[in-house]
Amino acid sequence: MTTELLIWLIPLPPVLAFFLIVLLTNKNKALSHTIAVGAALLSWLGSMIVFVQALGVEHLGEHPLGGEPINWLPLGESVDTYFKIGVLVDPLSAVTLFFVAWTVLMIFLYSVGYHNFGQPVGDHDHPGLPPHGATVEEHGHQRSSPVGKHVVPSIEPMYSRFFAFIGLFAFGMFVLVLSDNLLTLFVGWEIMGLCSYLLIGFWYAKPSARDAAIKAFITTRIGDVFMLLGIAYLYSATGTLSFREIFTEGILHTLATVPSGVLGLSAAGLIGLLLFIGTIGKSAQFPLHVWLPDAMEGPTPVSAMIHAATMVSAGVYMVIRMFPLISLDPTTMAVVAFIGAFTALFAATIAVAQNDIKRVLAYSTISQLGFMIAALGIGAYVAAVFHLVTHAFFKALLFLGSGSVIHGMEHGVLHTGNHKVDPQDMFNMGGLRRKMPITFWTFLIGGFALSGFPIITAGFWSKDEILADAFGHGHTAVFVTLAVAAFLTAFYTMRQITLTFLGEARTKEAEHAQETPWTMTLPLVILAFFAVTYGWVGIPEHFPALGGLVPNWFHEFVGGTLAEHPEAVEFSVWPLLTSLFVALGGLTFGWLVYRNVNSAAEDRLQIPVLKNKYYFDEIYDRVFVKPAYWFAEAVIYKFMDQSVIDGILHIFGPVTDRLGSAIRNYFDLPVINRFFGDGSANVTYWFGGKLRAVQTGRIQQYLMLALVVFIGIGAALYFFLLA
Amino acid sequence: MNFIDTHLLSLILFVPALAAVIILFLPNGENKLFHWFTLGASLIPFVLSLVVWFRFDATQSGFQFEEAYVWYEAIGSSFHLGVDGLSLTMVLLTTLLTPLAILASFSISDRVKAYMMLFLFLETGMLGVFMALDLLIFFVFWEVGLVPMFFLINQWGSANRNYASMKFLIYTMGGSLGLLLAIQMLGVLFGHFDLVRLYEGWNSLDPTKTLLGLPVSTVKAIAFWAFTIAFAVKVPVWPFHTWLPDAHTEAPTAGSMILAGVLLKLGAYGFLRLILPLYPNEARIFAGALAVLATAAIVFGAFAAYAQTDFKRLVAYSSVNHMGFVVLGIAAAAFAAGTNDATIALNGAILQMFNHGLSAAGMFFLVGVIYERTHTRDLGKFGGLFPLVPVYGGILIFTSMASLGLPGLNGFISEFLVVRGAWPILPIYTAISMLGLLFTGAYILKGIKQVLHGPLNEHWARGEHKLTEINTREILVMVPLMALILWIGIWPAWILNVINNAVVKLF
Amino acid sequence: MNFPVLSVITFTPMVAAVLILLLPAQRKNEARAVALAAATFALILSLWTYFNYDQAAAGYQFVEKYNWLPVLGISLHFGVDGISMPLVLLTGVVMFTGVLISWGDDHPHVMAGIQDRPREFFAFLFILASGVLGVFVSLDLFMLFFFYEIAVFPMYLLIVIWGWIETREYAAMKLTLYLFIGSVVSLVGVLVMYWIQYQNTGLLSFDMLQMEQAGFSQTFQNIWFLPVFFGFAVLGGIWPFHNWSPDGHVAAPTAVSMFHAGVLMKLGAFAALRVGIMLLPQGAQTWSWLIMAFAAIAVVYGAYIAFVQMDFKYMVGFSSVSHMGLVMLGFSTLNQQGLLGSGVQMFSHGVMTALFFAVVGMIYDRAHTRQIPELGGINKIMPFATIGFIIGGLVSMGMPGFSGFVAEFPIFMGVWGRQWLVAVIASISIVITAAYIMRNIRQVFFGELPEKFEGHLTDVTVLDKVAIAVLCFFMVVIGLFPRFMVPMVQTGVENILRLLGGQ
Amino acid sequence: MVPLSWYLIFAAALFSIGLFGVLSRRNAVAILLGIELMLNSVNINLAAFWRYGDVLQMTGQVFAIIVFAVAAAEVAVGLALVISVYRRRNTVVADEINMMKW
Amino acid sequence: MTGEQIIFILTALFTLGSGFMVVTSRNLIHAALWLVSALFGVAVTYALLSAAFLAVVQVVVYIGAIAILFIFAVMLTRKDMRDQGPQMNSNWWFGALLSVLVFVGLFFLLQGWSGMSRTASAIPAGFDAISELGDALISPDAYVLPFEVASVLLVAALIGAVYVAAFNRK
Repeated sequence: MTTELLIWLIPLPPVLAFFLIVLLTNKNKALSHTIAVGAALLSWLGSMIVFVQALGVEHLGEHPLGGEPINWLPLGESVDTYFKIGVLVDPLSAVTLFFVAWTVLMIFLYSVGYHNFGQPVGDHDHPGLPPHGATVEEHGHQRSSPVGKHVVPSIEPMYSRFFAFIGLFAFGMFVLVLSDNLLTLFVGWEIMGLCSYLLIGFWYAKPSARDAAIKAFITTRIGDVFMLLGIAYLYSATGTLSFREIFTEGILHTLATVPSGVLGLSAAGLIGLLLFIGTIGKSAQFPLHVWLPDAMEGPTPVSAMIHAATMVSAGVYMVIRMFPLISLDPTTMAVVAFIGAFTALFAATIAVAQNDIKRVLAYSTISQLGFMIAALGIGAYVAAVFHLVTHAFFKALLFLGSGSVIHGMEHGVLHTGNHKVDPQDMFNMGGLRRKMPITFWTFLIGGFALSGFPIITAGFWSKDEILADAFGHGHTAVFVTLAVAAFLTAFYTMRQITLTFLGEARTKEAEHAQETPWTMTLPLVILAFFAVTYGWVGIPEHFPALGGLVPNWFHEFVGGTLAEHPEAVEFSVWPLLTSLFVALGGLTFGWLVYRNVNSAAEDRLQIPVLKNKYYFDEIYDRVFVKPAYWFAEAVIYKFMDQSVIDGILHIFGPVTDRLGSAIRNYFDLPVINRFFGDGSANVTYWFGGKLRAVQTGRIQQYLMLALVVFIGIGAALYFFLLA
Repeated sequence: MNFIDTHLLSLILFVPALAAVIILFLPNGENKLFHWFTLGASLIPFVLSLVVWFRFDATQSGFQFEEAYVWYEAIGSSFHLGVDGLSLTMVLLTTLLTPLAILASFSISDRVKAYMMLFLFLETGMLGVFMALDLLIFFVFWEVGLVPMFFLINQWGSANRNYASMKFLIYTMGGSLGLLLAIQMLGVLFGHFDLVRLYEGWNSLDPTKTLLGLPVSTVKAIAFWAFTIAFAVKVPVWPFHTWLPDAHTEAPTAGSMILAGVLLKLGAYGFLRLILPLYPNEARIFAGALAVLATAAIVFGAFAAYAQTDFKRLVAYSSVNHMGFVVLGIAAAAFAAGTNDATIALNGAILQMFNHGLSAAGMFFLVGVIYERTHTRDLGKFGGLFPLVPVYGGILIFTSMASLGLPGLNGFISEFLVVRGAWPILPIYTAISMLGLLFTGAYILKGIKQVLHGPLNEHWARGEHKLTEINTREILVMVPLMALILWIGIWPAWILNVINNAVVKLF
Repeated sequence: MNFPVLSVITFTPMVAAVLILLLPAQRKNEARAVALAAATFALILSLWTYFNYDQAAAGYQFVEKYNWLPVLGISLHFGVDGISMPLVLLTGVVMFTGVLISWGDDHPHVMAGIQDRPREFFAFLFILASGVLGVFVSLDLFMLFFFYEIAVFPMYLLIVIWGWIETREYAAMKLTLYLFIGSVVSLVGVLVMYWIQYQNTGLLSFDMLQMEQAGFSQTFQNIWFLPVFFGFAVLGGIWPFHNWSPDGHVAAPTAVSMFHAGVLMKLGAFAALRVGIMLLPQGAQTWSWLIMAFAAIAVVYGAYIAFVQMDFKYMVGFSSVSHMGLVMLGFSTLNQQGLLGSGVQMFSHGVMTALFFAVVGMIYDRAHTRQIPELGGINKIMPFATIGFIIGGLVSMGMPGFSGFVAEFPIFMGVWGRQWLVAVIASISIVITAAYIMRNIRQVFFGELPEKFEGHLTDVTVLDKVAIAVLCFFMVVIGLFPRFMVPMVQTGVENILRLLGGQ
Repeated sequence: MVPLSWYLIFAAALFSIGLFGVLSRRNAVAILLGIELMLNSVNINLAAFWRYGDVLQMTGQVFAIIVFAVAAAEVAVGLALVISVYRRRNTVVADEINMMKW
Repeated sequence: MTGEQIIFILTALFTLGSGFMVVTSRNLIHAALWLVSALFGVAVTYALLSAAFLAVVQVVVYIGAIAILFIFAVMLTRKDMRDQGPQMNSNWWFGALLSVLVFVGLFFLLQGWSGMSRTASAIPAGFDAISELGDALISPDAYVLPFEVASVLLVAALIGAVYVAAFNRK
């Protein structure tokens, strides 16, 4: 089958899995996860084939894979006004596809173990809550306990549903990566939004999870809405959304020249800005970062999925994708750079003060994304992509690792049965390196990669390249900021590692923690492999000693995406030194500080303002959420609809009533009826009454009257006629 | 057979009414019989309209399947039916939703006979509006639709039904008063009511002449507003919308389905079929005002929905919000008639009409499902029902997402097209309406959260209040809706083709 | 036309009345039977005539002419045209249904219909009927008057003897005086016309077809149109002379109310048209503005008052003031649509209001109250009557698909042709009508059934149902197929327009 | 020879006297008496006109005869009325007989 | 002054006098009797007018029947007629005035009339007034119709009188 068709098919298996599981197999756990993982495997296979073929193509940038788009929406008179959708695999999407496929597969696999497949159903497990653990009878189990009973992890009640959701999630990501136009990209984008909502709120019985889910959805949606506007603008400005057509000289030029009428930005600038706001939402950049840490309420694989592999990367991916457009307007670029750099530092500072093992990672994610954004902002296209990829690998690794840690801790918790202990609080851990070695080593690798441990880890190369670019292109401010951020990164990473794995166990739970099953450790190992090796495909030529050993394939390849190939920055020693310093310095400093801190109380960095994330949640709640609700409730509904509009309506009824009775009582009855109608009758009656007096009934009087008249008439006749 | 070929539309139109009359003579109390008979009767028009749909030649312009009979020649009105892509879509929607609504109302046990009859008459009324090519006939059916709905609300509605039904009836009639007068005026001017001929005649009036002692332009402006208000009330456009939450909330489930699914479309259809062709200039002049109202509807509708504690009311307000997009699209199209943007906007608007028909009907039905079980619509009284009714929950989330405009489902396509079409024409309003889009998410999620998520309200968990899962019949109602929602979301071309051609030909 | 169908129709009730009076008083059912037979006969004949009226030929058909008093040029000259034909049919229908309604049901505690001296009742009713028919078919002015008075006077007895005890004397006297004064006024006018015609043409004749060529001068018409028109229009309940009618409706027994509102008021309108407008066309054109003003006032005014009535029968009574206002409005336009509408409206309103009064009567006979707030939940007891009333209500609010719309729409169009402002004003009444009709339907038929009625109310009798069905039938048929009546009325309108100078 | 005028004046006088009686007597019978006088005066006129007119024309006398008849009838009925009234009301006083009053 | 004139004047005076007594005498019996005399005077006048038949009829019918009838009536009703209250009603003077006026009016009318002073022509010879009268009364080309009417009237009056006066015991 042709590559095009294959590309079309890549996203399908997960979504099919989704429907299969939802409609058919949701009762059967084994079948469900088989389908899901199988689907992920298929997609992975397809992706790899496509990837390899993509490698084979010369100048993939100029003529990407994907073939002809198909007509999707008929709009307007003729066929050429159809809205077309298609797939596109150019270097950028190829590399993205690569890491997405891998991480997704890993995560799927990992989930099996994470949700305790094969464990008995818990006694008081409740859908919408994390498994509580099941009590099982002893039989031939060596560790005998007096009771004869033994608590083991219990399986997730909504096991199948989980796989369905992540299947849909993966589908969204694949669509996003492979689509050749902004609209379908947006489709995938939003589907992921939905899945993040569903998955973050997976344990919806926890109010925190529920709120986190809504927070995530709404916050990202703010971005999406603007992005949609941007898309609409772009579409109406260029008449197309297809990347192929947008990124052509003519269109880009017009976009750059046409003014948008807003803030003196060019059309390109405004569009770029709008789209970038979408990214801010999706990739949790400042000021829309608030949702991401809360999103840790979801199961860990989800966190990995969202924060490493797919969703947040999607934000960055989109910006990178639209880079040619965004780069047209310096203002926009400046904004991007600023937001990125600021976020990187800002998030890092918060991460320092977090105790929850996952929240630390969450903030580090925000911070790392900030790196990429900043890189883009300064035009370091390749560096951004590079970091995106590497980060995806090692961050996924870290998350999964932390998940494994938590899982181990939960085992300990189950063992002691003391559910008050938070299995995610790093201060409850310690010395886990012995309990769970694999996890420890992989986590260590991931952590080093994150903090950019020189030479060996992938993170070093990518981050170093960003710094180098920032320095090389003279964006000093960005450079400095990122450097500091990088230092902090190394610092809190080491803090995390120290608190978690080194030293002695601080709680009984930590002592009873145990290594996780292979389904969880295997992914760790694989990801760890990439976390190390992937950096080597992007070593700059002029790097001392190592430069040129491996050709800088990545730069060549990805750079090919752009119309004019970005030349690598010439090597300079300062950024290198800086990155060396910040990485090693941060690590050692962190170790020095935390190796013998044993409780949150002793941690001198528990500064409220950091611990409370600069009070952003509170501020937003006061400034946006509550007023919005008040506005909706009091102003719009109660006041405007109920009082004003309905008030006006309700006037009509009484008015008609009044008017009617007024007419009846003050005109119809008195005037027409009494006065004219009865009135005339009364007059007649009165007159008759007067005449009655004549009617005495006395014959003689009648006669006299008659005579009088007769004589009168007679006399009259006599005098007037005869005389 | 030949007869059927030549009288397809009249058959579609009158089969329901005929069935209603037949029901009248069926023995009393045979509820099952009524149920199934009505269902069958309402399926016939659906099948027939499918026939029309497939026989319909989207590429050629003008009306098809035309039929004209002498009706009231004394004042130049003839019984003239016909469909183009625009009306055909609506006809299909109507004939599709009615059987579902009837299926949904199988749970009705009180005076089933009358109920079913009213329902079928209602269908005839709605279909008539969509098919009429004669202004008078249009008005006839326009009004005819009201009465059955009034009685449906007033007789089978919930607590506050008297108020709601009266409000609905009087408001709509009052609104259509202007329409009536304007139609009469047109009739007097031209001596006939035939739409197709009116399109030219009315627009070719010499604007310098005077009419009824007023300059033609003034008369046209007045007539334009007369039409607009009538349709605006029906759509409803803010600030004429307040009848809608009451009516929807009080109406029986099936009633709300039709009300939201089809009746609101009558108004929008009126805009498209009458106002844009008849009053292009006025429409262009007043498009700004219309856009303001539309935006207001979108934003305020979303806000108001967000403020609700009554599930059904929330959905009702969501209709205000969604129909706002339709009107926005129409306003945009009116403003820049003829441009490609306008075409896109109209495509969006019409598709949105159809989509909203599907999703809103679904939402109301789902609300009804849970209401029948819990006898409350107070969001505060639900909570954590997901584990109790997983299937229902899934369906609810799916439908909500459709109405939220999730890409991949139908709502997104139409909303995107509207936004896309309206942006270059009315950027400010479009931008503001995005706020509404944002709050759409907010209230939808609020609904889901209050009903499905959160700590379980033990009241429904066990005992006599134990919440039962959605049953097969109800699922059967939802399946076609969901299928269409998904289908249009993924592959909208099949319907958009028809719409697009109609729009291109028409405007 | 050898068979004198019109005179047969006209005199059937008269004969029946005599026959009934010949029956012994206590043979109630025989009296009813005879009445029913006669009514049916008349109905069938009028239907036959209706369908045999040759619309293509138009003009006056089934003409009969017998000399009556040749010296004064008075002749028994019968004939129907497109305007009067439907009214003859209407009379037949109302007579038939009226008898059915009055048959009643002497259930111990119902005593619906006419139980007290039905013999005399039917006799008077039929004299009334044949007077009405006579007016509709007469082409001779004198005969028209003759029958007119015949139609008016039994009303007094019917109301005074069988009417609502509270107000019957008052109402009966009021009604009679109003109508006689009105007729006297117009009689003067007619005699003057007679005399002027003699002066102009030198022939003494009351024949209206003759008078159409009498060549009355403009000034003469201007002067004498008002008395002639309004003299008759009083019976048509034109504002501000409408006041006898609601009181009369309320006081009259059911069947009489049906006749009264259904037919008698049409009598006034018809005579006003036939004598006032058709014989004095220029005068009509001079004064049309006045009529239009009054009619417009009546339309809105009646609706408003009906809106606030708490007495069911008053409500209906004022609604018919409003609707007759529409008829007059149509007259006042003097153009094709307007007159056409009026023609149909006369029939439509006749049937509709007859139905109203029938149902109201049925309810009153059983519940013994007409106070809307005291009623409720009737549909549980008399569903059939409920449906009937609803249909009537829809007709009266001009709901499309029913005769009311077919009638009102052209009227409004006609008004548009004349004075659009009036159309706008008058149209308010549509909404108000809808409001009170629907409100009352809701309250009376679907409200809570007061427990004092529990078990005390009985459903309407089969005969009642037949009556309701017949009435509804016409409303729906005309609504759905205007062709049933419109072309015929059209022919009559053409004739009028010709007289008006071919507008 | 007696001129006609004498008869006429005589008749007139008698008529007036009778009239006076009719107008002013209280007793019903007396009123009837007055009427008789008036009738007689009429008769005198009739006879006189016959005699002084064309004798061959008997009209005067004929009508005089008829007046006799009328008078007789009148008296019979009148007295009968008086008597029946007397029976009912126990009076024959005209003033008290006002049954004709409405 | 011929003898005839003297007789006439005496008769007239006598008649008028008794007529006056008729309308003035308090006692009804007397009044009735005075009526008889007045009627007798009239009879004489007829004789003077050479209307013999009339004179006879006057005596027979009037005096014989009518006057007696009166006397009976008076007797029947006399007991409460006996001298109670005035015989004249309250406004007898007005009656008198009116009668005078009538007389004066008549007098003047007669004055104005030409044929006042004509004198009677002689009765032709062989003229038999009575037979003529008879013929006139019964001949169809003359006055049979009024005659019959009168007779019918009489019968009717008779029956009426009987009916009215008849004693009805209730």
